[in-house]
Amino acid sequence: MPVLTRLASALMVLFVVSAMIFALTRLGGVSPARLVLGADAPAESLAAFEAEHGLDRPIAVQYLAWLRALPAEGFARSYVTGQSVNQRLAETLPLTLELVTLAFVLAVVGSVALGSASAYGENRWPDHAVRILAMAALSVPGFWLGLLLMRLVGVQLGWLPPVGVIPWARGVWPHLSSLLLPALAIAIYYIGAMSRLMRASLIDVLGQDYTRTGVALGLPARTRYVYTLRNALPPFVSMAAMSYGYMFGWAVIVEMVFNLPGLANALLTAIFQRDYPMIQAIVLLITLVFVLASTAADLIQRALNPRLAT
Amino acid sequence: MLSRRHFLATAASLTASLAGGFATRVDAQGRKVLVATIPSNPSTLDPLNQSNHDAMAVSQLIYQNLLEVDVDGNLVPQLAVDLPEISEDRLTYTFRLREGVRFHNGAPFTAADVKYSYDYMLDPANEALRRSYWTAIERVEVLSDYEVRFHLSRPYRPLLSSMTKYMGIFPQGSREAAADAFQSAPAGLGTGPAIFSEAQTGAYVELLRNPDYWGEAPDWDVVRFEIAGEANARLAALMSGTADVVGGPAARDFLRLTAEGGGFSGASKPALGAAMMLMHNCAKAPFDDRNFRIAVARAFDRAAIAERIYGGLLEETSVLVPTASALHSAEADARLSMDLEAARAALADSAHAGNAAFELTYPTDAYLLDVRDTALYIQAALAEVGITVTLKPLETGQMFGDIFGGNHQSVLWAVVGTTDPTFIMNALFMPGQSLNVGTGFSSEALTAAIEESFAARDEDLAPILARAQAILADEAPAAFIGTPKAFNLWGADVTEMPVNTGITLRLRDVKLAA
Amino acid sequence: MSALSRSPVALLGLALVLAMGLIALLAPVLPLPSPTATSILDTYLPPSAEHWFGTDALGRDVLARTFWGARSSLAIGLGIVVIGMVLGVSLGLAAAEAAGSLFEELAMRLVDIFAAIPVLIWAIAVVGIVGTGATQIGPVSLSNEAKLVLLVGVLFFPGIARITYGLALAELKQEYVDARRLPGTGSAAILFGDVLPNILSPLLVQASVLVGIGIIIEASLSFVGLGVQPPMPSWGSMLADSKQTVFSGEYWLSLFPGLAIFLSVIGFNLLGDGLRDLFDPRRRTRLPKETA
Amino acid sequence: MDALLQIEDLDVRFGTFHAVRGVSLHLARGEKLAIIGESGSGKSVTALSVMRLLDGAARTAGRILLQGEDVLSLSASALRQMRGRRVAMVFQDPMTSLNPVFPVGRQIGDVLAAHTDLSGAARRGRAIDLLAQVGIREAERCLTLYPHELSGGMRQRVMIALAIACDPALLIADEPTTALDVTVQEQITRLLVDLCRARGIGLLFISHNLDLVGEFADRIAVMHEGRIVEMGEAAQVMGAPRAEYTRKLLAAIPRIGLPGEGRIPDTPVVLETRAVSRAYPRARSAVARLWDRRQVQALRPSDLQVHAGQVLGIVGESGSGKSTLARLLIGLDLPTSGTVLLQGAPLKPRDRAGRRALSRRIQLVFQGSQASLNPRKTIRRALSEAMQALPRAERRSPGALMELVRLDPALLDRYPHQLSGGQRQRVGIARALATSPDILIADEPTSALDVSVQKEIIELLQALQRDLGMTLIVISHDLGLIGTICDRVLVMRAGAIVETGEARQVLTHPATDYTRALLASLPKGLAGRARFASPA
Repeated sequence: MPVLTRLASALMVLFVVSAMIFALTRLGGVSPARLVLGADAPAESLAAFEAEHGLDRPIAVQYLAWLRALPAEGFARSYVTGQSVNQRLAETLPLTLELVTLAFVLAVVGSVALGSASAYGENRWPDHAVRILAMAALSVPGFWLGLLLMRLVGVQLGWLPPVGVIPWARGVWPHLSSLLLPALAIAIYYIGAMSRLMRASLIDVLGQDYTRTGVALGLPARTRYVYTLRNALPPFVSMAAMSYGYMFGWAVIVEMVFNLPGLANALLTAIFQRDYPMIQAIVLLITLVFVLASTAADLIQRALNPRLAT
Repeated sequence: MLSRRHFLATAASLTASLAGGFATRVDAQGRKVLVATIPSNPSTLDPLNQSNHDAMAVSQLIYQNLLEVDVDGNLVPQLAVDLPEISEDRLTYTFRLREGVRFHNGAPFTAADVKYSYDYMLDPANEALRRSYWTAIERVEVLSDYEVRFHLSRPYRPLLSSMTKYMGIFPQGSREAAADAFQSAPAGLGTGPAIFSEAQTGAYVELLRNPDYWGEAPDWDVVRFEIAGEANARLAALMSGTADVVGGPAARDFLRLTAEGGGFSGASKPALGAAMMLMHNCAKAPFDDRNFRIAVARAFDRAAIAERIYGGLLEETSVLVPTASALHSAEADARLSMDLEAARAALADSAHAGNAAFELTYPTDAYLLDVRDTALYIQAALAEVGITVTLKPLETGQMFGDIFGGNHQSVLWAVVGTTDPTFIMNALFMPGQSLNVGTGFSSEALTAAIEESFAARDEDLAPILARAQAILADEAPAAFIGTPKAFNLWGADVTEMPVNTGITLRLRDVKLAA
Repeated sequence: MSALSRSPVALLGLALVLAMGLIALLAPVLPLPSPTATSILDTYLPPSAEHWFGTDALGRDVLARTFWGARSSLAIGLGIVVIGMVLGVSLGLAAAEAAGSLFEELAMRLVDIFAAIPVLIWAIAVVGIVGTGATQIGPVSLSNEAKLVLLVGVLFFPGIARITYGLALAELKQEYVDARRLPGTGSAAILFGDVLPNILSPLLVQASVLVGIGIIIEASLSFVGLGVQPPMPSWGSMLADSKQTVFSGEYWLSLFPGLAIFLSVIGFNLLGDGLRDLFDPRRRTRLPKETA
Repeated sequence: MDALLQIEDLDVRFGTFHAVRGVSLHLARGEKLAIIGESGSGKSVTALSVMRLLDGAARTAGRILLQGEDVLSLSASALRQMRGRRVAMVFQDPMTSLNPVFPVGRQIGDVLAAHTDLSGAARRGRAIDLLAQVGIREAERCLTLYPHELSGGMRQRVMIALAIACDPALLIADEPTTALDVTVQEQITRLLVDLCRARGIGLLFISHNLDLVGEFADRIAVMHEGRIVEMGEAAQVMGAPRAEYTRKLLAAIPRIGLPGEGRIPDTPVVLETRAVSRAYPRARSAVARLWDRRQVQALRPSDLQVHAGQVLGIVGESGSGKSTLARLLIGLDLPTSGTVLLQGAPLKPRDRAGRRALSRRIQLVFQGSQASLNPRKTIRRALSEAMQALPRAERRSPGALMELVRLDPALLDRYPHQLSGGQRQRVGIARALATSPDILIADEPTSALDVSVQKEIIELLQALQRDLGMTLIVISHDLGLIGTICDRVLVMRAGAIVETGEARQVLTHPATDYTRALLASLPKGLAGRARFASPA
């Protein structure tokens, strides 16, 4: 039942978000007909275009029609390029997914390692070092760091490709290496935030009675680490999953800086092009990923916490 | 255990060797690859609808025209054997066509294809973007397989120069057969040195060398246009060796990198028929007011923009005709020179004295030139005389949408025309011409002058254009800033690259290091 | 305030925040050149006695722009959090008081929905759609900055509402709340007079951290041109301006605004951290731990 | 001497706080030693230092010899070997002491894996054995259960199973029954005592309850402010205490007296309930209630009468519904069915006027923990807020209220955390008296307090009731307290009133098995020793 209600509320979110974005695209700005036909299109052809795409109907009706068409046909065509939005998403989504997933892996691995080192060395030098690093990571804008990395690592040292993406076809390492700098630029904030959470969470668990019980029973250090980590995990999982969603937001800026032809970059282009069907589709897609991530987090939380599982 | 130093050294050499693997000189199949980064995505690859010169760099490798402009700006034949024979009344143009040319689909190129292409473009139903430049053509007549004649309804001097870029010859019947292909995947449709291979919107366009090319074979096997909206990204690609040629580099970067050496080279050349300006929409307030336009035109320092922002890669002019041109009217130019007092006075005389404000649109991706700094400078400069400017950056395609929809107030951009000196003037201020909806301005005197110029011989042009420039100075329908130079920047692997006076990247003739 | 003196971290944070706030407040009073005046002959001057932070591509004084930028950056960061706090705290308190009712259910579902909207994407999309110019909503004209504050503030509210709700729910179970109810004290008086002051500390901690995030969001949006509009300087738009010098060595264009963002965000984060340490009761009564 | 544990001159400091001051004691093999003391006496710190479980901030001096080996100088690995194997510990709160995310079986298995070479299957078998030994009936099923799926008593049994898994020579039990209900408390104590006796384990039992340890301990050490003030045979410490402090502790224990030799006068009923019940929906959220209509019956239909000027005691274990009843009586909660009548008129607690009127008739005294006063308001403010229901003219000065509960009015401008537990509870009483109510309900008025303070508060309540002629309702889980001060008693169990009557009658001749069981499980000090003389 909790799973069902969770999914229902996820659907609700998508519904509301799509309705809001739909309304926004229809209420503001220039008519899509003008954008497409542009030039010196006469009023009749504008009207014809609006009639053809149903733009002359009330917004609610348009929205429902759009919603109805969604499962069968996917998204409509872009008004600006005339290209199929589905195809555009199919072209750009994989790269962004890769980028964000790589950033996510960096953030999770980095923060578990740093957070653990910090918590177990509480108030000693590893802790101080990690806390200072984490605080700095939280406070530096990722895109700025990205620019600096691009210059230093990419151009001056020439260690990693500074911009663009190298296709899989040219090898796994060249491909991943071309995503490393942008992934780091996205991950840096989350390495900071998540290692802080990991630390706090571990310290909290280390102070719990059951941790003392483990010590009192003479359990070996490894067993105790498993006990501790397992208890510290739920808040971390929840934050990590939310972060996965948020990273798509930072990807917009980082993809622009590093010139990656991903979904987020397509969003920015679509915005500057006022390509409403495209904006709508991308925002909805990213919201979908976000909602899926937080739903997954909830379900994992339940699985991790026997009190919620029953 | 590795010493720290040893470890670092190993890591560095490892990554360096890996980074070497990123270079694109020769790909896995042993093909020579030329990579050019361009600032914006070609919204279409249809040669008839090129609104953007970045896209033109692509389509001109695929499609060809009857004529072209050589690197020095001279008209030379391309698919024609020589320059056309022009009748005495200058109403018929007869071309002899090159034989043995084949389209990428294997079909031979003949006069019928030329007629087919022009007829298609001239049909209003097909909504060719620049049809208005060609309306002087009455009909196209096939004389033989390799001879074609254009009949004009009136003398039209810009005809030949227009033939170098706004057209492309495609095979007979191709429009009916593959309507969508022209837009984004024009395979088998041209005669040019490169064949369309693949593309991804916003990412890249890849072309392969045409093995059956009739002319001199290009020095590369693959040309890849990488699209990078950020000037930084384009520069980083060049500096890290992932790209060979940069389109639309920032002027400062161009000057710095060519001066420093370091393996980067570049060259610049005065562009023929280009203008950077504030294109006002005179049909709308506040630019419907002549005094307001004068105030804007005289409120900023063109020399400062040319020297400080563009480092000399822009030549100032306030009357459209380049200063260097013999046709330039210094007297008209002086009437719009910077004068804050005059600007304030003009503003005071205008109907918008109390609330002088407008929205200035400019392209976000560097279209020909990065205009962002200029926009900021103009915003600040106009603030000095009391005009509030709100900046409205738009993606190039969107900016064209605004212009052609007449939605803008003023647009800061560089327009590129042909080598014909009246081309831009015609496009901007002649009723019915493509950009006239963008200026919303025409005057009988100016129209008369332009029409007169069409019929005039080159040697008679000067007084007519002096008259036109006087009108521009008087009415200030656009605030012209200067004539941009064409400049290209390339890396060490490029041994030879001719700079095109027409501003587009001319990759056909690029030579690569062995 | 006196409690702050016990936490050097919080003090350092407070000092940074106050310094930045002071810069923002005093920018109009200080003898600075105009942040928007261009001087086209003085472009790209390195830091000197005349221009401490150098000048930019249009000869504008970077020091003046950094100081004036503090005004927009901090105002937006704070504005976002104020909106988020007002909405989040009110709704969180009301929902906790109405625990078990349909109102609580609806309120918390609303929170769920807003929490499921990725802030940055949404902000970019909305500003992108409605445009960066002033937007007219009825009789009110909203500048892009005001739109941003409202938009991101609204998206910040669910987090604050959830925290408030959780804390208030626990607080409302305390005996003293029942003691207040006995003489017929109204809900509002109890929520704002008793509950809120007791849960304010963790909320302030959260707010402090959120201001930092708000500043970074402003910087990010301005960086892509959707935030603070020229000629008004903000740290994010200054960084955007400095993009063109990444490879050319005019470090001062990006260093100073970047540092300003870094220092103010770290200031708010340190303040939040310090406050957390001060407020967190678990920090004071430490449980026995292994000595080995 | 065959000393299992020998503590010599133990001294523990936390910063400036001197927790344990020169404690010396010894414990022989198989011996049961109890350490008694109030909160802050240093008894738990002493116990934890034996296992070296104190925080790094603790500075420890002295010697702790376990089977002749100095615990304080053991290496980390030797320490780990010692813990769980030679000495084990049972903690106060079984809910928080067990790892919440692993099933019981795994937790026992991990302890066995840490100290023995048993195979997985053997560990499982041993775990079932252990669970059976601690009295868990379905031992095998219990292996797969998580701590939250067990009752409090079961959890503590599991904790004991963990502690004895590797046959330690010494078992330290730190207030092992304090968090449990009386009936369970007895069972757990018996289990510990029996196990130690059967296996010859030395038992160090930490408690605040003299009567409890008096029933089984061989020797008792009494700690006060970090020192052992008295140590000796149980019979001597309980029967003939030498230290003044021990005497004080003994005197403070509420013992069921036989109050009021004479008949209790028949006074009119001031407050009564007619078939009052309270049910809560199982589903917490409003939406879930649409399909989940199940209810939890917190209070079954109950009738009760409160007579003017008398003291009514309501007694019951946790979950018996006694607090629900209290909230209904004072109108903080509304009954699902039935009515509460105040002098024959139904309670009207919903509107503000009704609430105000009501607060002048009935008042509530809370537990008296930190939470009963808003930590951010001064005592003065708390008292004046309580008088909001009164017209301005009738309001008393906070100082007068303080004097009423025998508190120094100088404390008025302090904050709650600056007061001791006893002072806070006096303030709580003063707050309840602010509106001069006829009826006072005290909900567990002493459960948050130390034994010695409990007595003062009870005496204060008794005195006030007598002097002001109030009707008093005392709610408690502590039969001793109820038996000490009440005229009438009402016994509750699982949401229902099981027995009601005059206190003397109910406590001496209980009518139901439940009341009998409650009485039987009360710790009785030396008098209860017979029960522990042999295994049950």
